[in-house]
Amino acid sequence: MTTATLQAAPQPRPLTKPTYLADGKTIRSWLLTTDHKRIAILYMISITLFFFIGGAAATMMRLELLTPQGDLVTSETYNKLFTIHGVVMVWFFLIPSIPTVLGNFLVPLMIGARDVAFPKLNLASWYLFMAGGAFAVFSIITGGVDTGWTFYTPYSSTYANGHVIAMATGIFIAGFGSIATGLNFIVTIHKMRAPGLTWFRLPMFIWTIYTTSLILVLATPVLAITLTLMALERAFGVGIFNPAMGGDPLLFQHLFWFYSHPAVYIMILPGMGVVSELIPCFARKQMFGYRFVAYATVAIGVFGFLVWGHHMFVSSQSIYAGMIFSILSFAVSVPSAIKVFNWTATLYKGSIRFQTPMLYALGFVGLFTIGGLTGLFLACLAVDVHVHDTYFVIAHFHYIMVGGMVMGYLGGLHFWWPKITGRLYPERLAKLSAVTIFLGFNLTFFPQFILGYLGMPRRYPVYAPEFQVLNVFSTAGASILAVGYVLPLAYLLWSLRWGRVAGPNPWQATGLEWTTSSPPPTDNFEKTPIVTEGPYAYDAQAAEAELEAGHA
Amino acid sequence: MPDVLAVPIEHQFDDATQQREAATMGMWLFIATEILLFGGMFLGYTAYRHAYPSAFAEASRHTLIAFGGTNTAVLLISSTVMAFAVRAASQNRRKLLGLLLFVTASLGVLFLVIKGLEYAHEINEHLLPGRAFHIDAADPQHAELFFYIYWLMTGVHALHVTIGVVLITFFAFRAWFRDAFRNHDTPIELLGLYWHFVDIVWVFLFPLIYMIDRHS
Amino acid sequence: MNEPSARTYLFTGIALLAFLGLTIAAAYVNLGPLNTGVAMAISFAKGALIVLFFMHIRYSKPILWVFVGAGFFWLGIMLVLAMSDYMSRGWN
Amino acid sequence: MRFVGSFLFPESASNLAPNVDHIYLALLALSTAITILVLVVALFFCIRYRRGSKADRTPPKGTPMRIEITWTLIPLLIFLGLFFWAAEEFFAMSRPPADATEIYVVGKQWMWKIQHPDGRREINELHIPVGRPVKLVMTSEDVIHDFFVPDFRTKQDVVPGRYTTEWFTPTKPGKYHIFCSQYCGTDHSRMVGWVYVMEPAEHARWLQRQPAPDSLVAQGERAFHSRGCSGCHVQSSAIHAPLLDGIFGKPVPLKDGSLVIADEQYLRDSILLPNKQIAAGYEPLMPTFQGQISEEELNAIIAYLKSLGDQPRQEGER
Ligand code: HEA
Ligand code: HEA
Ligand code: HEC
Ligand code: CUA
Ligand SMILES: [Cu+2]
Repeated sequence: MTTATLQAAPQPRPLTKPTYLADGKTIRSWLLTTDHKRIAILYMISITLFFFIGGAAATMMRLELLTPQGDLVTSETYNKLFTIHGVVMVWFFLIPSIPTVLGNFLVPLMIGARDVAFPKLNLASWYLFMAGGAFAVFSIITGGVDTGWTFYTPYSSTYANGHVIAMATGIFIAGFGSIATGLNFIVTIHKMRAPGLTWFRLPMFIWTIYTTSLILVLATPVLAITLTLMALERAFGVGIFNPAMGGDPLLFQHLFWFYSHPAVYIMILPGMGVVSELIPCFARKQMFGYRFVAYATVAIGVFGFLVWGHHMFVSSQSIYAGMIFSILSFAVSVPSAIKVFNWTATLYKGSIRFQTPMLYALGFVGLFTIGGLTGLFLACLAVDVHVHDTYFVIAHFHYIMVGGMVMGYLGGLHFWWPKITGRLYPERLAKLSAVTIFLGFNLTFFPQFILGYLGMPRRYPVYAPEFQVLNVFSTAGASILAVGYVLPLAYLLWSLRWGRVAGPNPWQATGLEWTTSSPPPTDNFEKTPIVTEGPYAYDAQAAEAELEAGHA
Repeated sequence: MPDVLAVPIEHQFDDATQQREAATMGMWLFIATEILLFGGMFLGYTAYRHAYPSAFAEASRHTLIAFGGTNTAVLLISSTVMAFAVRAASQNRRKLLGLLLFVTASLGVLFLVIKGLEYAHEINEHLLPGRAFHIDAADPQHAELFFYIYWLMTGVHALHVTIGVVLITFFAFRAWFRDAFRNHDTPIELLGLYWHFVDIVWVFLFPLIYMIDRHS
Repeated sequence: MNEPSARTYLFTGIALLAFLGLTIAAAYVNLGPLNTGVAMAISFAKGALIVLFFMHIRYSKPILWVFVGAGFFWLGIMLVLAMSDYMSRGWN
Repeated sequence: MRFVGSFLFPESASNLAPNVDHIYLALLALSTAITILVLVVALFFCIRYRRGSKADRTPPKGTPMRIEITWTLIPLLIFLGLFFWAAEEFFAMSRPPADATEIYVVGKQWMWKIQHPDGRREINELHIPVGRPVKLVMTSEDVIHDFFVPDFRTKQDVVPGRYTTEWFTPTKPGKYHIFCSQYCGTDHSRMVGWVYVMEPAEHARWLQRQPAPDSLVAQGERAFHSRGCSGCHVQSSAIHAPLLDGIFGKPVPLKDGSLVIADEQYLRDSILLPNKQIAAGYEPLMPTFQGQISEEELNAIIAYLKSLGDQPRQEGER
């Protein structure tokens, strides 16, 4: 690839300092590191582990659901499986995924800083995360928990089996890790930007991480106190959710969803940020409507706090509150629509290449759109009465969380892999696995929409026989999906050793992170960069001209 | 102006101002999370007080307003002292700083002692929710709910006070013996922010707990 | 950073204690449903004094004002929307 | 088309089903249109502007404000329309008609206990005649459950400590699933049952085959005496307690000056938590019956108190 297309990126100087990977080889140097890039790697390894724990639970669930009788595992085991699956996937994989891995790695690089504002706190976050994970794994190994990831009272506080308190403690501790991470990012983005890097010159990824952090900081403490209240009630038999005392079980739901609805935006905004980097780069186009997309990001973050009651339409919440939450849910969908349209419009008059990250990005846009639109079905009061707590909901959120966010994470991982490791992954294999994941995903979860409208309730190991056919499709899809997920694990590891050396900027991308070497030195930049222009200074015409001239 | 050169600057920062502003901003964000942490409990309080107004009013009359009122005064004074301590730190008056911090911490301990006496009294009166709970009220069940929330909120608040007292004492020693904050008063300022926040929480708790219906 | 003077601190402290007296006094006067409102208003005044002077927000950059506001604003969201459920449950 | 329909839709067996299906279909059409629109446009751009294609790539100037505003406003308007349509239907779903048959449902881990007004009981089965509106008054003995009948397109959580209601008019005879759709523990997925919707004649025959117990009201009246309620709540009682005739549905002035409507919840609370709300003019003398009366007996007593509500409130002994 030529360097002539690098109009935006100044030439990296030859390396004088060791890369962050070479700066200390001992285990100790990793476990006590305060380098944001190394911490990102620590997170990457941890969440991959958790993903496979959650995935193993999903695999067993899908196998159980092959037949209607519930013959592979007992109901109790199944209940523990989906609890483990939900808890691990949400708190120990998806919420930390892009923010802590790509966010930690990229935020300082993208804003031209040497590190985050509080590097020690950053490392402490990881330890909190791991301590929380240890509690969760402990409670899984010693018998599991069967409350579902939502921990509804009075079931969780009075009737449930297993180590509910240990699990809640794990989430509580990991939650404080999240809060610390969010706080760190917000301060970093406010205070550490390179000279000239004004708010509207920031890459969209930074905007999304900023908004995500805001949600982390303002919502997570509510989860912490809610789980504490639930655990106290369980431990001492008195508490404020207990109907026998005149308490209201719905108060728990209000508090839980006050956190958990905004949390779903923690689980999508960073993915949107990644896609907003990928599409302009591979279309060689300026992002369409940059400012609108930035405003939409913040709007999603703020409005996201106003809609939690849409999980409670049939919970016996007041119907008037239900109506308020319904209309606000529609309103919060508008900024998402803006984003989808702007991504599509960015393709217009581009010079589009279909490398692996771009395939993931396009997959994201399609699957997020379907997931989001089915969210509208759920926000529609009368329809939600029918589909609430059915597989329709399951399909809705897997379309967004797996089809959207996991795709976004994988896309971002492939895109910045050369920056992180200095090596390129094998392109053909990567494309193959991207396509496999896309197909497997749709086969797994599309049938669940139909199942849901037909009325199959969620959390059912034993189900009515007429639902079997669609469940078999779904399980078949899940096995394809599993293959799709194992492939990247294999070839990414392979590339660490045998991958082609990448060079500082293999995609001819703009953005400060591409101006330093790959992998970057510990201090990120030889000299603090000075920014003089906006993001995404791509030029489709120039890219074409070059192609014609016979380069690349 | 303090001697800027003496401030150790961590490698990720360019200068002392940046470092200081980052730390202050971080502390304020932390306080925002604390507001929402207490917020969850305030919501519980509001919802149930709205549902059972008379039970709450009656239960509230069982709390010891003299203790609560004294404690409010104690915390307000300690906050004022803390404000002077922060000032002393920025003027590099090491002994004064140590002294004022000790006073603040002692007031914090006084608060905890008074609170402890109050708790002891309440346990004696069977006002701790659980099996032994008993109250002479028209609606004991919801009075118990009030007392559950009371113990919960004051307990979490007392935990914050305790953490504060420990930190303040520690800092006081470091100021007095090591002169640790010469030209480097950011930690004291952050400590002050924390302490004032704990005070604010109490300022709201006090009327909500002790004075729902005192006039009848 | 320009700091408030010692006098400011002293006056703030005295004002806080005065407000405390006022809170207690007001509680023993029957204002009907207004009692809680008055108590909360005084608490907000006390909180504002502490935030503005003791916590130096009055002398700080606007961005900190925003953060302070954010905490309370989000708390407001939580209370208002959740109470919208509790208040309207009985409507028919 | 019918075949496809049966694959995509559950049976449409209540008055609510067609309305919900209509909204669903509209959403489906809209979403499909939008998805296809987005995909087609994206695909078109991807092909036309793929790298190396001969296409005009003169950069468009800036971001046209008009486009952004258009695609902000149009979805907003569509959303508003959808909201009102669905909210109106939802409102109707939460308003049972006055002449609906009231059936009590008690959920417990892991079964449904059903009490008919005529006193018959069923477990995990509900036999009802076609064409008559039914209102379920539901509560739970332990955790939250949810009474879900997909073929009727309706569900409602069943919450301990309070009553929730759900109503429908079955429109088609047949046998329909009841699912518990709020996770409630180990055998959540076995907390299922059937609704049998019968032609009126057949239903009458079914009724005859069942032993006819006392009506629910009669059961309630018995309990009212055996539990000692009648010791206080009669004119001749030594204790000054309110007469309960005609109380249901009427506003009751409370001691603290407020006014509540005596609905099922109020009656329930008056019995289980008598001191939560004290009727004006009375002393809080009533003992609590919490833990002594089962949910089903409570339902009977409430049914009895409601039946008194049919008569005008009168002075003097019955
Ligand atoms: C990342 C996660 C994520 C995201 C982003 C969302 C986004 C949305 N969600 Fe989802 N949701 C979940 C994760 C997520 N959700 C989870 C985990 C649950 C279940 C929890 C549980 O019970 O276990 C759930 C449940 C859930 C419910 C409750 C269902 C029930 O239990 O009964 C509802 C109800 O309103 C809902 C609505 C929405 C809406 C309106 C959006 C919107 O933000 C979507 C906005 C996006 C779009 C609308 C698409 C793009 C728009 C266009 C292309 C333009 C369209 C134009 C026109 C229509 C003109 N969700
Ligand atoms: C947040 C992210 C997230 C992710 C990524 C996933 C990923 C998947 N989920 Fe899950 N899911 C949730 C979040 C998520 N889910 C939540 C929150 C719930 C609700 C829980 C509740 O009700 O409380 C849920 C519930 C849920 C259900 C419903 C259970 C029920 O209600 O009865 C199902 C059923 O099909 C399902 C399936 C899957 C599948 C097939 C995947 C696949 O994408 C997973 C693919 C990955 C793999 C298949 C791993 C591949 C590796 C291997 C197979 C090797 C195994 C390794 C070893 C044994 C060492 N999920
Ligand atoms: C010891 C006497 C006593 C017994 C026994 C008793 N009650 Fe009462 N009840 C009262 C008194 C006194 C009141 C009015 C004060 C109040 O509202 O609590 C009352 C109030 C009520 C009310 C509210 C009436 C209103 O006008 O607001 C209902 C309903 C009720 N009782 C039902 C019952 C039922 C059902 C039982 C039996 C299971 C029962 N009571 C047993 C004394 C009694
Ligand atoms: Cu009962 Cu689920
Ligand atoms: Cu939601």
